[in-house]
Amino acid sequence: MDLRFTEEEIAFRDEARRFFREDVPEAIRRKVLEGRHLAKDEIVRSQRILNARGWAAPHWPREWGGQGWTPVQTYLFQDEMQQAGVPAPLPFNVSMVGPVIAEFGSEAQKRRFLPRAANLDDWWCQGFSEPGAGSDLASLRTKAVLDGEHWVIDGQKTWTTLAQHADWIFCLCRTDPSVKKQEGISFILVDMRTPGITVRPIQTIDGGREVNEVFFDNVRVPRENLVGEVNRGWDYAKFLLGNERTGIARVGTSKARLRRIRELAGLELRGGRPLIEDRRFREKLAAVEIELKALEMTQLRVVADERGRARGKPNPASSILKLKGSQLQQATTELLLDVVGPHAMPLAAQDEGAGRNEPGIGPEYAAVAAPTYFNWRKISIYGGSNEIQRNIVAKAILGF
Amino acid sequence: MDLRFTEEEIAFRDEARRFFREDVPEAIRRKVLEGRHLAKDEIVRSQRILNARGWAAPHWPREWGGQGWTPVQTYLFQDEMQQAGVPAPLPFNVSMVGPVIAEFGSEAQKRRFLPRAANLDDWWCQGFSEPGAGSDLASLRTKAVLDGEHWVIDGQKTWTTLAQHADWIFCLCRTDPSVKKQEGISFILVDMRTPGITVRPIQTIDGGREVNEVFFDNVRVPRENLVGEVNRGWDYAKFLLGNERTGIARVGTSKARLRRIRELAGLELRGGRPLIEDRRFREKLAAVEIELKALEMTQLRVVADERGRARGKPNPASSILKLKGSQLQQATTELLLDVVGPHAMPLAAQDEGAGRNEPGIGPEYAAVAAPTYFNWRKISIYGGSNEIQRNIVAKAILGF
Amino acid sequence: MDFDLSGDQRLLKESVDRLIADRYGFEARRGFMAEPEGWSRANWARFAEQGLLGLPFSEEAGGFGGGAVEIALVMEAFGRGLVVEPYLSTVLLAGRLLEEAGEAALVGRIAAGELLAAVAHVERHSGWNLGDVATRAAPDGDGWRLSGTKSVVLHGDSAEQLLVTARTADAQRDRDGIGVFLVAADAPGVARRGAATQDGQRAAEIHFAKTPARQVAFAGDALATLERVRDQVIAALCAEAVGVMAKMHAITVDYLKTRKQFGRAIGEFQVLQHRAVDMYVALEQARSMALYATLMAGEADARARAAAISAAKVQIGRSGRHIGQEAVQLHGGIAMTMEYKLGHYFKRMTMIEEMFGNADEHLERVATAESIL
Amino acid sequence: MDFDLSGDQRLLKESVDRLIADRYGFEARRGFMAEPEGWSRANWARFAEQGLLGLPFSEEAGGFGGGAVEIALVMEAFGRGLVVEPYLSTVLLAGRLLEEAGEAALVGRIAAGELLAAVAHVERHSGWNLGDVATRAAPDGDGWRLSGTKSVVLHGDSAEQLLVTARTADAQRDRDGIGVFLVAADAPGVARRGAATQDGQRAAEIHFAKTPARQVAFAGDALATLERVRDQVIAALCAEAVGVMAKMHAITVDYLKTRKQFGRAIGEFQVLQHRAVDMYVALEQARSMALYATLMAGEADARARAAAISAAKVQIGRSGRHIGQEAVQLHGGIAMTMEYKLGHYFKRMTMIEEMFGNADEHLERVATAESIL
Repeated sequence: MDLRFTEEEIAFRDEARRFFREDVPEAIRRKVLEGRHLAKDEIVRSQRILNARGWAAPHWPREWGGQGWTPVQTYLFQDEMQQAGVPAPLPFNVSMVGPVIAEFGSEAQKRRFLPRAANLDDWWCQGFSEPGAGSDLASLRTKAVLDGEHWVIDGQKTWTTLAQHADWIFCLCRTDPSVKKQEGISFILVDMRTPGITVRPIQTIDGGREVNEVFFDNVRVPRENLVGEVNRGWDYAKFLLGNERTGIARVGTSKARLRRIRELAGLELRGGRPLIEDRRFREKLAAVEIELKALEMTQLRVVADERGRARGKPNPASSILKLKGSQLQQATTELLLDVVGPHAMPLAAQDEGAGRNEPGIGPEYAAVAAPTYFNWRKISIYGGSNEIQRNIVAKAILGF
Repeated sequence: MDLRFTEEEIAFRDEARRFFREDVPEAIRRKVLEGRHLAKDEIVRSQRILNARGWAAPHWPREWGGQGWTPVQTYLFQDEMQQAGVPAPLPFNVSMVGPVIAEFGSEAQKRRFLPRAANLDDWWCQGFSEPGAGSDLASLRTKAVLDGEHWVIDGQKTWTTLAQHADWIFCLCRTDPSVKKQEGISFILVDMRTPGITVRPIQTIDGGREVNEVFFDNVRVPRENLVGEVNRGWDYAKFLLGNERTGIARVGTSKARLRRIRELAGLELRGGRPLIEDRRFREKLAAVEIELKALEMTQLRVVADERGRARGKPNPASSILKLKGSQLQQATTELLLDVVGPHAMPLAAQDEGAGRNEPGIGPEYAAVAAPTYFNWRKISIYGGSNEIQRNIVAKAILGF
Repeated sequence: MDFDLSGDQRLLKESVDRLIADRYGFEARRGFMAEPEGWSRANWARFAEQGLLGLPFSEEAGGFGGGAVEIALVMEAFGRGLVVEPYLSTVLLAGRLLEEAGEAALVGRIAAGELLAAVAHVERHSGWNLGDVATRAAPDGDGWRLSGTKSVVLHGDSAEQLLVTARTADAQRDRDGIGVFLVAADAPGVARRGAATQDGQRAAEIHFAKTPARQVAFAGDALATLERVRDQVIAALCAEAVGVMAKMHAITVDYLKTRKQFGRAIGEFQVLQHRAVDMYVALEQARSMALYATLMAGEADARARAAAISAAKVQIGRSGRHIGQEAVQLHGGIAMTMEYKLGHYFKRMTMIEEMFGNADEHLERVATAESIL
Repeated sequence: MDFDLSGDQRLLKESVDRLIADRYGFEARRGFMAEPEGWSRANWARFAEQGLLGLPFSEEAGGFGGGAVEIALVMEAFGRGLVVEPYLSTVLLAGRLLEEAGEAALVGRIAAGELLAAVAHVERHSGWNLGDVATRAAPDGDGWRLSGTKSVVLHGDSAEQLLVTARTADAQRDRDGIGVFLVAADAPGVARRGAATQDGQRAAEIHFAKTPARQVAFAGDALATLERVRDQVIAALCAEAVGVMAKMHAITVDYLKTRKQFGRAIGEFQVLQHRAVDMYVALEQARSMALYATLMAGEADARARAAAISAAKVQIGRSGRHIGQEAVQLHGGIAMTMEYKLGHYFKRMTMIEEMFGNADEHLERVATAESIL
């Protein structure tokens, strides 16, 4: 038993750290670290830098550019990326549709989509959630009917993140309404420019516009855009969701956020002294840091356990990472509110929520505090809410 | 709207305060305030002092010695009693079996039992819980079969508080196993000296012996000891439980406990300074005091709302009082642990748990800290666990 | 002890409740926020008509002599409606401060709906501490000239008169040497910039460069008066918070009853039931402490008053955060959208938690005081 | 990075696990506690035989050179068994301190199971602060004489040798001027009184009246060495706590699966499921931090080590309290009885939470240090 990283692991970590900090533009990384929104071209630019190095989709099969890393390397890569403020390669491309196509797609689909997904030549979005379904994802109602050489899709998706930027959407559609709900679903790739698709932005309470509704009205999609077999879409979706293991806790992101909080707490004064010198604040900060250190160790234990596991088979421990990771990410946003105090109140200039075009007041870093707090409430809701995660763990430990 | 007490109410409170402090022996009250156990004769002595004044069962019907107080008076009485460290009149007598007999008992039962219950000439205990039932009280299995002029009782009760002191037990017994579980239960009074009754003490983790198992083996009880109608016992039990409204939060007890904690935190040093001057400790204490002040106000609101309510009809707000009240009582025991620090570790001399007869080490007041913490875990379990209380409130607010 | 409302109080409550129910629907509120000042002049006139703008002032000052209970009734209703008009800033803060200074004429104009005023006290590094003042007042003939910058001045952008804290003497964090100065918003040397706040209200940053000002007079020292008025405002804010929390709880319960998943109402899931119950307990505890703050807002002993008000603010902060976060979580994604009402309550609640000091800061005040029990 | 045990570690783990499984049943333990000293000499001999008593000591000192990982394996098993023998006090505390002092002969006797020793450092008002020492040592010829009172000396009643902290100079709470003195338990002027502890272990109060003593020597200053050994003991205690918590969780899960109410296993109630999950998360977080403490127990930088160990103690304290309270609550009344095993784990956990400083005290240490991230 040796709890330290090997020399090779440390060398890899240092290489990743150097690359992220030297090759990814400082301006992009600062925006991430400061909690500001990135423009589309910044995300694209960052991913292409990674892809040029072969690091946009390192976990893909080797023939499609994967790196064949150990779980520890993957962990170190993600942790360094998050700590450096490098935007993660678009998850819809590299963690979701990519692995599904690589595993279940036709050779033609692989050739057509995978290289473009890795390089963000195609921007993908996810067509899973529907208004009526919520946590009961399999109850989806968007239907696809085969009409000659085309699927005809009708229905509505929601919470579609960054659909406004997307070139393609991967959809779960009901293709057989007569069987058990999980058994009549297919996985279909749809060009966003197809007639009949309408994207309607949903403004979120932080003033942002990162999610959308996507409406399908008699949308005709070539038959060959079906992935794998018809009515097997639910299996592919489970495979997709089961691939998210490490990284899900976003320990690196929380570390970077806490570092930022320490920095800002050195700038904000209370009673004439920097807040970072205040005992109560330091204790609150330390309490979060302790939980985060514990989560980091938990994550390393899960990583070490990865070696023996099959791909696409979720480890119940990943539910713990999601659960605790979301709570800690949210805790950091509350600390940030504490730091900025009254200056959390005014809306920032960049924010579109006010319906006015005014510059903000107060320090710019203070203006992101409340919107981040509001926005990050989503972390315990999306990707399987914390209640769903608890159900999963309960089943694993109790068997009910 | 006037949130202050009236002059009459204040006069009543002062009278109660004076009485409790002057007429109930200091030695008894100190034991209560210091968290030590009372001997049987101390409990009896205290209740008889109250009864001599007509205050042992003030909420009973006037003809049986009740005082006809307003809800506010009842509240003030209990609060002062708890704050003064006066042991509450034995609840099995005055809050449980007494009101049931007064409401549903025969005239003969009233004459025979009520005056003796008020004066603690008879010590009652409660025969409700059974080993297999837990929170599902109505699933009880102790059965009573009519055999001529006697009920013959067989079965087992558990968690019977202070049964070792008891002269009588009031039991829920199954008298009709063929109907819905709530509908075949009767309420029967049993003399503890009846042959066939065995009391076995249950030692609790604090080392105390306040609860027991009570076994019934062919116990023959006169037919007239049935209260009310046969198979209506569940209604009487619900009436009994529904009478506990105010007082259930034990705000006065928690106040007295916090006062004691402040006193002891003035004696214990950390880094050479009294703990009570430590900022972190003061903030923890203040946090509990704030919640307790809120609960006191909540209780007053419930009290004010009592006027319009029928007796025996539980107010869902009383579940809040139980829920929050238990949490706060338990929080005070954790503060006490903080106060005494390492000295919480040795067992006290008086404790029988060690199986040895040794004097304790360290300050005497420190020795009660851990046993009290252990023992008071029961508060969120007994009398309807906090989970049951949440179910009750959920039904009231959601209707499910 | 009597928790019943008097006849007048009941009438007041009914009229304010009706006003909110009739005029403050979700869509209507969106309209008010889109008006040039970010709130509705028509509503303001209505408030004046109904006597709300003069409510807290003595009858001599043209008011209606309402006490803490009356203010709490109004504010709880305003919380339910998420009212965006400058009631707290103009009436409860500036108006009450002017009343304390004996400025009956100005108070009368506020009561009549003819004057908007704001109190400027927050600075870049003051936090919510009224005694941490860097802005300076220099004597200038009969009057004074102010120099400094105030931030997060609630509704400071539409105010016509500003009440500004500034030092005439002593060091930045001394209790002595603080004065309150009246400044016309269009006086020379005033530069201000308004911004919406996170909860759809308004605030301003205001610079003073040798701005001519008149000092207002208080019987005692200015800081003590400022703190008293601030404590009364916090009590009012606690009542507003109860309105906000009660709505969040009600909306959530309603959602749990009607939203179906896995073939049944999600409120049938025991886990969600118990969490709704814990929200309810938090709400009732907050309601109780808001009542306590109402009772203690007029307490003469400043230290007892401050401890009680801070205790209430702690409870409101803790309950508010718990209820807000749980309300969002139990809803799921829908609560994150601007189109759905819940998130707007959540945002207002978050700002109330922060306003005039968060729960931690007030806990510290309670901890250093005598026991509130 | 490699979380796998080495071959030797696996063997050690298997042998200790087997020892506990075979010898440390609930009834057997009750028997050990009823023995004259409150624990079993036979077990002690068995520990000696299996090499556990020499485990942490260097091979030169007659030990087996076990590191923090080996100690953690033993202690986690001891936690599962609720072992009452004086392993922590004699081996990990006194033994390690003697080893640091170069007292190879005494260490060898401990390793062989021939000597029981205890460290006396807690005083009436010291809390767990090793640097708060009122007991004084006065020079007396070649040796010293001690005067003062120590309390809560773990297993101090059966110890034959006592290691006592005392001041040779400076004021009660100075870091300098503290020495560690070796005293025979039967030396003149020693008066001691043993008592059981809440968790079925033993402790003593010991008075010293001009008791002759020999000072033991450390390379650096005594307090720094005491603190290092204390931190290593806390790491071991964290491992024990994980054993205790894991058992509480397992017992509770088992109970939820088998206990029936309202016609079904109570583990089918979603509320109890989610609470069992939150206990599990707390357990896994504690397990992770115990591992971290194991990793950092040997850290050379005293400040980094102290912060890491304190961080682990905070997590253990928080998780332990949560798991213990929830385990009792989810069981209901049965958990409150001495006849049922759970309560004994709950009590041990409560004492571990307190030992060497509770979560609040250690949080303060973490907060004043550099970030542990």
